[in-house]
Amino acid sequence: MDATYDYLVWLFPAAAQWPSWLVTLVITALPALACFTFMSLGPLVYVYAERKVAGFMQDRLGPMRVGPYGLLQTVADTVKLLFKEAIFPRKVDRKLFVLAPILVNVGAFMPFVVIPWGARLQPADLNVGVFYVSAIAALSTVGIIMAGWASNNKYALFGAMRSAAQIVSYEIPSLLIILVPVMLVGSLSLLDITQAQAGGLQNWLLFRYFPIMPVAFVCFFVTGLAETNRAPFDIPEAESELVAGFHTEYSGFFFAMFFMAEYTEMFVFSAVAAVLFLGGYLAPHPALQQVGPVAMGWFWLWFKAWSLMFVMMWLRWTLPRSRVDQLMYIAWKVLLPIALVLVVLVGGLVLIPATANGFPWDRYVAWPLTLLLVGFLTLVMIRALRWDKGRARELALPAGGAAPARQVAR
Amino acid sequence: MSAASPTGFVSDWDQDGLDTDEMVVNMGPQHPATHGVLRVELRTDGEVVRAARPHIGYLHRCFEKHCENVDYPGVMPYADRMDYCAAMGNTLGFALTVEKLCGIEVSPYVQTVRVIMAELQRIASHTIAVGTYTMDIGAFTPFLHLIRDREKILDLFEWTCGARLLYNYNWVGGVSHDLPDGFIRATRDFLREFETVTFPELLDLIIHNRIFVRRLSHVGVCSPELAISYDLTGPNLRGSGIARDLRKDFPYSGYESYDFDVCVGTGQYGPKGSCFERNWVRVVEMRESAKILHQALDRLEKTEKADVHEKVPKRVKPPKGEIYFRSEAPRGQLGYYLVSDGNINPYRVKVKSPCFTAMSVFHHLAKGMLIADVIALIGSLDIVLGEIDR
Amino acid sequence: MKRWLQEVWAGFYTVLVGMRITWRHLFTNSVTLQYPSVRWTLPPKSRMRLFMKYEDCIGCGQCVRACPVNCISLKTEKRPADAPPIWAASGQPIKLHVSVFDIDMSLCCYCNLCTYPCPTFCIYMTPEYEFATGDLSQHLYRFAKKDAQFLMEDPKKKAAPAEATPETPVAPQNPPASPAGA
Amino acid sequence: MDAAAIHAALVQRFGERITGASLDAGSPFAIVATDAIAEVAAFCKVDPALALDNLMCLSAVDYPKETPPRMEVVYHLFSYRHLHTFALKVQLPRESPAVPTLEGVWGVANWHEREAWDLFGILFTGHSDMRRILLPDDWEGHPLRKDWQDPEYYNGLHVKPTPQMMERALAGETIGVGPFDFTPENKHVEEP
Repeated sequence: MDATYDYLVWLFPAAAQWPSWLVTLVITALPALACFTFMSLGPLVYVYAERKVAGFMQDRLGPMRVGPYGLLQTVADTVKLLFKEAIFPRKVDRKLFVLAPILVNVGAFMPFVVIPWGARLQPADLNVGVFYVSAIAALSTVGIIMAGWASNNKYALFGAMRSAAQIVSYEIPSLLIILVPVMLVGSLSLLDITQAQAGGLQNWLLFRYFPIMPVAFVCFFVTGLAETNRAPFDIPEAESELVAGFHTEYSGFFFAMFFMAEYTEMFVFSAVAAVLFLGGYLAPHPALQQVGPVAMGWFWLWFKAWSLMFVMMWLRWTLPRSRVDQLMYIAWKVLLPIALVLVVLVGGLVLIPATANGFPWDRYVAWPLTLLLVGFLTLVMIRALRWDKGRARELALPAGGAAPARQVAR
Repeated sequence: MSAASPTGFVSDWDQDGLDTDEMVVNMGPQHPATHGVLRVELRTDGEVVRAARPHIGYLHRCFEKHCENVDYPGVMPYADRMDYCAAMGNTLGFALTVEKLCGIEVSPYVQTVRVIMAELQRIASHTIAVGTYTMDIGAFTPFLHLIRDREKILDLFEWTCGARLLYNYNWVGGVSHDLPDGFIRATRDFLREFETVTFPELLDLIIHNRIFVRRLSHVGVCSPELAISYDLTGPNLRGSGIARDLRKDFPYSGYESYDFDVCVGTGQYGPKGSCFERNWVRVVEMRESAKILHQALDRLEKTEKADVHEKVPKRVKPPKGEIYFRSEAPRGQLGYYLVSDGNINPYRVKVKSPCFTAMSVFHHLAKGMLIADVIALIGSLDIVLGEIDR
Repeated sequence: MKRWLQEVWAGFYTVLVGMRITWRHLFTNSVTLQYPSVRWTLPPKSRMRLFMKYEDCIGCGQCVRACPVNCISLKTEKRPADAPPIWAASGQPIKLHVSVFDIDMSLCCYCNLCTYPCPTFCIYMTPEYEFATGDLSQHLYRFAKKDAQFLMEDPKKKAAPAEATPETPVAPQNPPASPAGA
Repeated sequence: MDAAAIHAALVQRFGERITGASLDAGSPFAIVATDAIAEVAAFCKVDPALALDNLMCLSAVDYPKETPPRMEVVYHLFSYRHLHTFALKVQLPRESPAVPTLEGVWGVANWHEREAWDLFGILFTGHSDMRRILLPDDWEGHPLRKDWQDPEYYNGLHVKPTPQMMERALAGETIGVGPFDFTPENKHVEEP
């Protein structure tokens, strides 16, 4: 904090005489405000990006009408939503109805406190950082249930009940998998986790103990999808079944808040995943960390988080929606066992001192594991090829024959 | 609060003291996944549906009353608007019925043109059926890919007869416009693109996708006896494993001379008759239609060009009598019971619509399902409300 | 255990297969069209709005009978005996004076059944589809004109009259549909 | 089995309750007495030789001008095992037509019979859910009968444009044919 204080004094020499409460107020309030505005403008970009990605994946162009290449489309949408009348249906529980979107937004924005954008660019370095993020993310569930109940609409009630079950049951595997990087680094604070991965790409947690950590990363990604109600798990607001799930009755500004909360939560989750597995604000090569006087830490974190969000969007426009009980099956019968196995494995590996008295233990333990897993993967690949041949017979296509170059008939 | 279930009329559906935890949900007429204007009244206990009662009639335009006040060629535009996703199928059925009653025999050239148009319409109708079905299950991209390819078929139709959705193309005794030259080459282009790019992509992207399969493979299983007793026809029946296709059993308009096989539910991912099988039959049927189209195009080049209006009578006046004729529309067997008393407008036309009977089995299969499965069931029966309500 | 592993692997593998396809579609060019700035070129036979050449109409009423939705309303009177003889472009003499010929496009079902029985090919469908209006009554097009230039001499008697085929004008101008018409 | 054989089997089984038949090529049918239809239908379905296990179409037809004026219910049956078709007809009086239901024999009859009741007014005794299926529940009358007159109003809405509306349209006046109600008097005031 002292650096910001010196900066403040350099800016306003008179600040030295200010009372202490005013100084702390200015030092903490200003960065928080800056962070909040930067984060709340984020969804504008992400919504536009999602519609463009969806458009190109479906052989169309996405928004092109408002502004050059549709750049002002989301601005227009936001302005419309802000000025549209927020309708309150008659028998709606007004207080809860208004409180719900606020609570959901609180749950979405508060994790930004612990996300490190740079060596010292972090609002607060809590030593319980990772658990703080999970706890706050669970807060938005309360908001969703409140929205479902308050809007007095059967579909909203269904949506809320589903989302409660979904988020709660995905918290458990997600927390277990968070244990894996925490065990490797030995600290809960996000800053320490990032700094433990310093020194370029090969030190990132994703590539340590090669076969285990990628699996952990994929599982964590899947739990993240479920927690932000995205892609194959967007059951709470399943358009085709529940009209619009918990935010059916919302319109105007409140709908905008739900929308913003969803995309912010998506960004928060991708940022946390980037910090835990992809080395937060660390550049792939130390040389790229500093460009002239400017530290590029924030760019790398944003870039990693954004590529994870692109994968989420990519999944959303590819996969159908799974049913509620299948979602629970995946949570309890698939992710939980894998998470437990991972925790046990990494726990064991961490106990083995890497180079205790000159004997490279982890290399001798890691290798057989890798061979075992690679063997399993090739076995499955052969089976997959047989699957491919079988299916090719259905299509009367030469097995593995790629479809000829696409020529659009028009 | 949406209106409670309507009371005040003969109600055997025992409403006595709705116990507290059950809830009546109206999947209302304007619901995103009911394929048109259908209201399903679900009595749900949490997510599980205890009883379902479909309400139809929101799109009733009294087709049968119109038929009695309009002459035979005038019935065609109304027949188009019954199953608006497969207009060619409806008019072909009615045209064949009247021709059989009047004893008109159409030239082989016109028969081949009709088969080409019917099969193109079958592919277009199945792209809508499969596309909206994947959208009901949540995948939006395959729907747009299929709609993009359906546009190519609609371009062919528009090039031939000027309209894109409701064509008034099949007349009694012939067709309204002859095929423009270059039509055969354009159709061949479309078929090549369809078979090499669209079809494999559809299979890879969604049909074999594990989430899609798990969502549908054990849902809404309809046994063959139930299917026959509730007169499910077309892909719904073949999904239950019964290989019955009118184009094979009672061939009309030259279908006996094309070789194609009847696609049947294979039960590859679960029991026969499940939602997946019905959808699977529609997907494979698209490839069969493409096969028929290839043969029909080859035959068209060989038969000499005949005037399409040659057999169209000046005034259609069928003799006194009655007839029931069935044709294989994309959604099932479309039956016309035509009673004529000799003057220019029909005395009575009764249409047996495949979707009407498909919907009648709905309340049987919907018991005990989750709400998400009810949507999957409606989608798999591939109903079009225009045809149900007539 | 084996089934569980197979299930997880199949789920994962088919997701990757699906993603591969959508990735490929990211780079295929789009098939959509930005409508107001770029328009489809419609085939000449496309059936959009009805147009009727008043000068050729002999008032026979065939189209009124053929229309399944009765959207054409026609009123004719005998031409006074002393009026100069007039002919339609395709050679039929015009004996009836058509005082009212309205086509209500809001009722029309675009089935093209009225164009076939017309003896003088005066009613046909043009590929012009942008006639949406705010008020439904604007769709009531009146084709009866007071100041119509009829053909005074018999086209058949003229030396080698050109074969009168109906040319479809690209942008047919028709009388203003406002109530002040006729 | 062609139509004649089926008819022979029915007559042999039911004797005089099969009152008539016409086995020409068009669509062969047999006329059955009203009260025997349930029995005949069950026999058609159960009998292995006939095996007519599918009710293709149940249609009602109104013949006011025939002698005697009657209403007919036609059952078109099909057999998935032998692939042959046959039709049964039941003739009913036009005043209060009633037929025993065949819902037990073929499930699809449930909806077909509801439609016949809705559009023709034929009551199917013993039907589990005899409600209107296509028309609104509070609609009076059965529209597909030949002696049907369109009602002037339905819940206060114009069912058909009134004659003077047509007159004014032909006279050249532009009438707002929009969904809103039409005010008869002409508000067009001549300038002084």
